[in-house]
Amino acid sequence: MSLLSVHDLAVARGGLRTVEGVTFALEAGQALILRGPNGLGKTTLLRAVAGLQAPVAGRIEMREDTVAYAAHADGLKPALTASENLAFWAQVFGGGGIDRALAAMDLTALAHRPAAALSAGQKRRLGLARLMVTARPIWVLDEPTVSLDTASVGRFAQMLAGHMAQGGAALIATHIDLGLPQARVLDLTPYRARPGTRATRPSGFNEAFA
Amino acid sequence: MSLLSVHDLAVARGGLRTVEGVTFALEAGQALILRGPNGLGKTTLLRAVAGLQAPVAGRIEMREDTVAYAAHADGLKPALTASENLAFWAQVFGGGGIDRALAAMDLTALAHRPAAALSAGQKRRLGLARLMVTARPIWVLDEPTVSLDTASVGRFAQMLAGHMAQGGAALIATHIDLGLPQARVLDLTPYRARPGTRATRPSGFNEAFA
Amino acid sequence: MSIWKYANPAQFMRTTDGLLPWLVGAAAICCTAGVVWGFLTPDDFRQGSTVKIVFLHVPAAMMAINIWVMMLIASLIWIIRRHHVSALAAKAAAPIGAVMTLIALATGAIWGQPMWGTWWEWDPRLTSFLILFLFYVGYIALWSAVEDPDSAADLTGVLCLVGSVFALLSRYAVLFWNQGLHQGASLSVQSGERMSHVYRYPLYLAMLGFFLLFLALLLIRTRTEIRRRRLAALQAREMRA
Amino acid sequence: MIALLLRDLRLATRAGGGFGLGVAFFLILSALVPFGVGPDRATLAPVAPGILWVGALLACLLSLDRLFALDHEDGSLDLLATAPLPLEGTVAIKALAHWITTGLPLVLAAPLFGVLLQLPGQAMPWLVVSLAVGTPALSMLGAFGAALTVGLRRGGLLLSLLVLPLYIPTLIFGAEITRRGAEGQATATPLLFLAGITLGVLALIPWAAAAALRVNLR
Amino acid sequence: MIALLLRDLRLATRAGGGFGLGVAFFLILSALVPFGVGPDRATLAPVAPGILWVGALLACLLSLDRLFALDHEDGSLDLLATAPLPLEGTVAIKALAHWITTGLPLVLAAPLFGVLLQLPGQAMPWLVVSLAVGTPALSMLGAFGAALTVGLRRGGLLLSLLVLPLYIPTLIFGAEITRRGAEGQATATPLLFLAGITLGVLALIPWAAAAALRVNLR
Amino acid sequence: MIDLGRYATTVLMAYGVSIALIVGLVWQTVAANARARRALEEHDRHG
Ligand code: HEM
Ligand SMILES: Nc1ncnc2c1ncn2[C@@H]1O[C@H](COP(=O)(O)OP(=O)(O)OP(=O)(O)O)[C@@H](O)[C@H]1O
Ligand SMILES: Nc1ncnc2c1ncn2[C@@H]1O[C@H](COP(=O)(O)OP(=O)(O)OP(=O)(O)O)[C@@H](O)[C@H]1O
Ligand SMILES: [Mg+2]
Ligand SMILES: [Mg+2]
Repeated sequence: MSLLSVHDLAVARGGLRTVEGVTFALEAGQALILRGPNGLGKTTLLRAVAGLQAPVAGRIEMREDTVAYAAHADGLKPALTASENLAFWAQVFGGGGIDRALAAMDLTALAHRPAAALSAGQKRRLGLARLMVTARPIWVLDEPTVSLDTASVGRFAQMLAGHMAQGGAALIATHIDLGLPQARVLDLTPYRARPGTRATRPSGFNEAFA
Repeated sequence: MSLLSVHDLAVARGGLRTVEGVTFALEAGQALILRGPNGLGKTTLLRAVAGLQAPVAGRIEMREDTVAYAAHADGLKPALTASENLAFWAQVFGGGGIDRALAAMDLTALAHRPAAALSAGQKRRLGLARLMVTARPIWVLDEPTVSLDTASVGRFAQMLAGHMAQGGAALIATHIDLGLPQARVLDLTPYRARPGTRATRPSGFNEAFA
Repeated sequence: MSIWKYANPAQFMRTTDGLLPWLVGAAAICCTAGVVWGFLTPDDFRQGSTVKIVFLHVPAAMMAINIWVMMLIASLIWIIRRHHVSALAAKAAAPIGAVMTLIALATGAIWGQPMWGTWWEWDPRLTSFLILFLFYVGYIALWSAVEDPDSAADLTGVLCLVGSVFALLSRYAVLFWNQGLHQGASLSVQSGERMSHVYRYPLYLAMLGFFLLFLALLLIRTRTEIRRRRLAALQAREMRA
Repeated sequence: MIALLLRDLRLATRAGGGFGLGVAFFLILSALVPFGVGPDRATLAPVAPGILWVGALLACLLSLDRLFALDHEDGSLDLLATAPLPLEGTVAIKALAHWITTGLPLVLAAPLFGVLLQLPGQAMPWLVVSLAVGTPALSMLGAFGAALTVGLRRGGLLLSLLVLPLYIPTLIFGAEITRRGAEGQATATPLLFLAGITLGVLALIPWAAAAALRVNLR
Repeated sequence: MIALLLRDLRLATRAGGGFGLGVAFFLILSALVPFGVGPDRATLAPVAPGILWVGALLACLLSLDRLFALDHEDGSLDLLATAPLPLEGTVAIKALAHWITTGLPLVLAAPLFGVLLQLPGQAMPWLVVSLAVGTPALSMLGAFGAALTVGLRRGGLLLSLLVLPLYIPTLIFGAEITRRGAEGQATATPLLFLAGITLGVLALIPWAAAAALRVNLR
Repeated sequence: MIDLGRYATTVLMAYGVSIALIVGLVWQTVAANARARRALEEHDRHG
């Protein structure tokens, strides 16, 4: 069975469907890159997969507690040091091994720096390192390489490759090239929801009255 | 005289100098791209040029009120619509012409949407459109194309070209390719501050005691 | 035919279209008649002409409580059955309830001036109404503060549930805290003995009038909300298209 | 769960974290009221139990403000919601952390403020007991309010508006205990009621708060 | 400048913006105090002027919290600092907007709360006058406190702690005016002092607040 | 005109305030309803 399979999914934001009819499956060791212009609905789709919002139609099939989500915001506490931040998420998710995660994103030297005193790219690296301590097989990433320099993008690609080699999978929305030759690409543009088509369930409160 | 000239500049963040000895000049119609690994001090340098923090050493020469700064945060009010947000900044800077700015970043259709209901890339586009209504010659941009799709990056490059054609200039920190062949590139890596070297003025409170 | 049919917005609009004129007429007649009749009743030997206030005060006070109960029921229907009209009805009812509470408070306060010699007394009955008013205001404020209508409906629903429990709790707490000056219920069980017929029938009429007024306003406000939602949905669709 | 509690406590003790600020606010309020009301013992003493309880309540309320808002802004709340903790547990833990950083210091420092407001000595133990029993309910109800308003910027005042009416029963019984204590009357009945309210709140409100949080995360 | 004022007022009236919430808080406070203090007229009336002024002060304070914080978080403050407005003007305008959205409604609604707290009728005009004269100083001092704490997350309580001592003179004179009004005494002297304080604050504090903002933006 | 005795102001004030509040509520309700209906019709005509 695949780790994650999505059937005929439609998601809504602000009461309107953004994309619909999306179907794909993700096996262990695979990565799928979602592309599409700004405002198409990539973030919305990823939030639905992560379980943060309910889909309007279709099914998302996976085992429980298998998804680690990384969004635009990194979930870092500015007052805690990099390693304290990481250790907290390791404990919550029961992952452990923060040293390996720090090393993977080249943060060892910054481990005792408060997160507030990190630069934009360093913060992002810490946010990505968090994925390693979740011990979850499916990574759902929303524009993960924002603010990263070339070396860090490479390190991230390496980390991702390692994750997939261990039977993990990744679903990534991005606008730029990640340097992941093995990843499939799914362009969401053709799935843009057409207004007017009536769904079985209203996609939002106001839609129930249209 | 050049629009902006920077001589032997050193800037500090968190009490430690980040880059030092930076010298460059920016003439009307030019763009300068700053590059360098994460945490080198690009953001710090840009903030100093924008007048938000004082340099530790060196001089920044330009006429007053000539800089428009666009940072990681876009300065948008979620409760106001896109056009209200823009109109506010136009009034504050006395720029005017918000319709042109909206059109330039393809936001006309979204003009009456509250900023809270824009996607990451749409917000960014609005933040960039703000530059056009400032009527300032020097644009200081910190990773402007984050979250933008390819079409929007192209639109941004076009807007920048228009700005420079009108005698403007731009100073841009970025990690990715902006598609601006005419821009000069300055790699800041060689200017990384060396801890030992003693400056004439301490770079931070604690440093005064070192 | 099930009652849930009327929760369908289109069906609701159609049904109320026919019903509304009758309801408005009946409400206008009963309200006016009740209040005017009340105004023309003879003076009470103890309270003088102030007794006329009762024909506004009591119906308003009664509706203030009943409207909250109705909101609670509507919220429950929304939370359990997800009927959108039900959530909008709860939203539409809140300002009416708040105004009714305000009328009960204002007439009470004005009445208190000659009867108790003070505008305001921390009597349990009065205090409970003040608390009820606070709940109404909080509920309305939350509706208007939350932008996403789905979230707003859910959050106000939860607030209404928790608020109801605490409104009841406050009532007992307040009774414990202070024994009051306010009269007890006179229309309850052995009503005949406590209030003469001269006052009773106009009071009944005024109560019916206030109830019909509430129903009419509720329907109109719900229809307003439905139209607003429809417009918002259509505009949003166009914007996205 | 423990990790979350420890993190919140650690955050509270870091710069600007707010540990002890509740007490400081309480102190300032107790100091301000005499300025407003006048320093006479005769006017102050009768209102002292009430003012102290209202002060405790406001100190709680002010610090609640950003209970979930900070976690929401920096994305932690999204991550916590996808973590293998039940959201009800998260809410309860965060309310507990709030109580430890705000309610508990208040309970311990209350006699001091009682002295500032000329509260009779025999009422002191009752003030402490009533606060100890009542403040957990305040924290939990506040967590509910914070969960309702988490998505809103500038939710602070709306939060107050929603939460204060919920605080009324606790306030009434708490102040009543102290007042009866000051006058040497029996305090068992209001204490029982107060304990009942606190237990009920602790048992039921986490569900309501978690539901509100889920809605706001959507 | 006008643009900034209009924007702030517009933001306040938008969803969750907080217009009128100051009044709501004031209402709730006036309603809570009797629950704590007890319902008797004899205990309430003497403390009413003080409580009302403390309440107005707290309502101001609570809504100040995020005066600059929101603009700081979303980057607007950086942009305003580089805009062709003097930062002093920005501070003054933001304080003015705060007063219009919070202080002014408070002044207008104060008699209502006076009734709740059993304030004698003859004191009402003095309550209104004293609030009208005093609240601008509260807004401006609050803006100073907000400027000092703008960089800090969870600055709310620290802000209270910093600002409350600054509020004391205003509070003393304001409450004194109302109390004298209630007792039918002459109110000219405290009114003069209060007006003096307000004028001084309005004239000088913008500079201090702008300096604090500049430091925090660095 | 009926005689209200010494409580005239009280009674009239009570009636005045209540009727003002009710009229205000009714007016707001009707106005908002008309506005919503017009906006929707406007939209149907142009959109
Ligand atoms: C200011 C706030 C007041 C509130 C919120 C209030 C509330 C109520 C309520 C809820 C009722 C309905 C009782 C029932 O039938 O179960 C009622 C009835 C009544 N109230 Fe008030 N009241 C207030 C002030 C006053 C004052 C000052 C007076 C006059 C002294 C007064 C006189 C009455 C009378 C005569 C009735 C009819 C009682 C009855 O049914 O026998 N109320 N009030
Ligand atoms: N609160 C909201 N109300 C209404 N519409 C919204 C809201 N939030 C987002 N949208 C709209 O929903 C659509 C999908 O947004 P989403 O954030 O999923 O896009 P995206 O594909 O992630 O875009 P980007 O590449 O810019 O991040 C956008 O058109 C956006 O304008
Ligand atoms: N508050 C602070 N205290 C101490 N050091 C800090 C603080 N903020 C940033 N730094 C450090 O200052 C250096 C420069 O940061 P800056 O944000 O200018 O980098 P940058 O070049 O913009 O990086 P990026 O490409 O990641 O955005 C970094 O090494 C960072 O860790
Ligand atoms: Mg996105
Ligand atoms: Mg940077």
